[in-house]
Amino acid sequence: MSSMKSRRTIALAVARKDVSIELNSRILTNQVAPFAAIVMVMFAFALDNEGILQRVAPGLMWLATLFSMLIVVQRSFTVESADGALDALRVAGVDTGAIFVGKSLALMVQLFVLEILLLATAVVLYGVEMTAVGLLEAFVTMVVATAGLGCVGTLYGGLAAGAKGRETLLPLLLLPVVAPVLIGATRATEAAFGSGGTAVSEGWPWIGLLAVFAVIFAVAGTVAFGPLVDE
Amino acid sequence: MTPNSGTGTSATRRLGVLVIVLAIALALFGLRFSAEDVVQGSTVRIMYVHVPSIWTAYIAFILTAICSGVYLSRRQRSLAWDRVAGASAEIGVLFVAVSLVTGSLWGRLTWGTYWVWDARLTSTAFLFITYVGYLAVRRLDGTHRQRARRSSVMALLAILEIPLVHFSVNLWRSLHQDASVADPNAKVKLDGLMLFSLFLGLVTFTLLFVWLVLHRQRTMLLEDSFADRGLDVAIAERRNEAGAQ
Amino acid sequence: MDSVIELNDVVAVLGQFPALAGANLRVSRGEIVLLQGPNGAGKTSILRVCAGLLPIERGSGRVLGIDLVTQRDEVRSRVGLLGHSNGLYLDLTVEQNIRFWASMVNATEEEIVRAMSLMRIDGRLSSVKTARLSAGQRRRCALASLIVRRAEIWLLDEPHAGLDAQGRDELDSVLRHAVSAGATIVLASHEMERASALATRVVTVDGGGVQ
Amino acid sequence: MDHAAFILGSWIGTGIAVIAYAVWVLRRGRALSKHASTEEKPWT
Repeated sequence: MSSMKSRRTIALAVARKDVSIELNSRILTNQVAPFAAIVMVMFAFALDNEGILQRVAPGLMWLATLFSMLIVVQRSFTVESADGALDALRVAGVDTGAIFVGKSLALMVQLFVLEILLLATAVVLYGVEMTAVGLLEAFVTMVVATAGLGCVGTLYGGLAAGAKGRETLLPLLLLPVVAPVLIGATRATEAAFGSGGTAVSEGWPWIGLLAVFAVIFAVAGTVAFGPLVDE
Repeated sequence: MTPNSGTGTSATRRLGVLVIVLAIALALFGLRFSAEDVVQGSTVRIMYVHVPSIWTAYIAFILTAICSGVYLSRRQRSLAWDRVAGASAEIGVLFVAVSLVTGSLWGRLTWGTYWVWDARLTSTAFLFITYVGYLAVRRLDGTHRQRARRSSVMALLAILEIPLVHFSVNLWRSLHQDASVADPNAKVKLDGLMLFSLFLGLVTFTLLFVWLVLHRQRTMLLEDSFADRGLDVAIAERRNEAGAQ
Repeated sequence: MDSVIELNDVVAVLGQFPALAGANLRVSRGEIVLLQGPNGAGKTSILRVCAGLLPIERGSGRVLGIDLVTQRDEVRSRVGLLGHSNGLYLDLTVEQNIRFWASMVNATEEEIVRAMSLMRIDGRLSSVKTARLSAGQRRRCALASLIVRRAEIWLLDEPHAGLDAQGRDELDSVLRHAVSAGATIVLASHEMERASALATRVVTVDGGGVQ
Repeated sequence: MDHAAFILGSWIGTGIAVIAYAVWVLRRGRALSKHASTEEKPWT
């Protein structure tokens, strides 16, 4: 009988596997990141005003993150279903909660890289200026928001993976759920950027909201992921 | 109506007649007998359909969550719970849509605009989209049990998600009190007859909801058992394949 | 009789199609059972039901004494299924794939090395992405990951497909070795000659049932 | 009056939506139960 390792070991192995896949295939750096960057440029075309761009930079940055996230989540489950690997994991009786945690961690790492890039783009293209405390706050916001996004993305991505007609379902299910993250992360980043004269200190309560979101969906995902991906 | 036709029984027929009578009474009280509001004037008459429809939607989604929870928690999982959950959610979506439309008509009269980024409106819109998503999940292909398990989990996730969205939208709006439009939450002062009309509306819509759920849930049972019956035929055909070779 | 697999009148559905329309099967410990029959007869579905992957719609079944209807999850960790797809991550190298599967169970370094050399995917092949492998090489890779997982029951769907003559011989000796070590094997194959030489019993599947 | 149009519009709109849905459910139930046996209709 094949004895299963602890949840933690399995989750870390799954996360390491997903990161290795990204390192081998470079989809994030070669396709998703350029997409996110071009979205930021397109926003500049659409708004066509440097003052406004500076003011709304945080919102645009997080919108670009959410759109890119849809692609990354789908990619994360395409690699599972391409050769029946998720099926194989389930047949092997691997704990679905551990798979959820592992895939969420890997998704968080990828999203975080993407957000660093988007933050840099905002600074360069939109002329955002930050204090040292603001930079720290932006960093904390990204960490906490990414934790929530990674969990929700994996949870709903698992449901939307596989059978036909499900890919188009992902945005419909995912975007309403991440509304609190968009609101919270945008406000916190506004405080960090000082957009519209907001003080840095105004951002911390929003980070609290993001933390609550992350915790709720981390717990819910660990429980609900199994029944959702199971056939 | 001939007996035993369709999804009706004598009980639902009596309930249906009651709902029709109540609806007529509601129209009379709401549109004719009740007075106009001091502040809002005649526009308050929209309230008698608007408030009961959002009320019904909340009841519907609560029922969906309860039935989904019961479905998942029972050892012997009965699809009947899942069908009631699905019927209830479908009707809930209908009533949220109704309340969004009547609400924006009301808003056009009182605030001069169809939509304001008020916390209640915004989170109601999210409620609507969330349950449209739930219904889409119900339509994914698979067996009845797969559908039931997936959609029950989705319904419980929605229960987690909705307060969170509501809370964050509230927080978002509390920082942006816009003085340019009238306060969307301005209290309507209700006199006795207006209160009665509103109460009548709530009762009528709730009974209407019960009637709709009963019928819809039975149609779903028929849909399910027809799919199963198709399976019996298919099984017989499948067995014959062996002899034909 | 020590039955490790027991299917009673099992109906299993793919969408609305009854892939199994009342299948009965009994397999004892240590057997190598060959399922044979035309394409679309239900061989794959029988294997997937036994693996706990395809739910039983009607009827009942037990694997290793565990109920397939109520305790599907517990069945899963004790069987190994090699389906039409290999369950590999195409963007990972051969060695990364095997090591990933090894990390799912307590496989030792020695077991990993042995499984890879047994399936001849060590050496130069080990650092190639599985997306670039031939069908036969991928098959060997999937079998190696199955060996690493140490399943009690091996469910193999067309295991010989895509393998060259040498690969087939090696596969047969791997299977015999697994059985002598206590495993039970059910395989579906078109390679009648080879497979029936290997099998201890041949079962004909047709029309979603066992004839 | 403008107000009357909005008020009646919301009442009639609500009525049409609910009635259309109810009719759809009833007709579908009627059509399906025509071919259903009594065992398939536990409420009868």
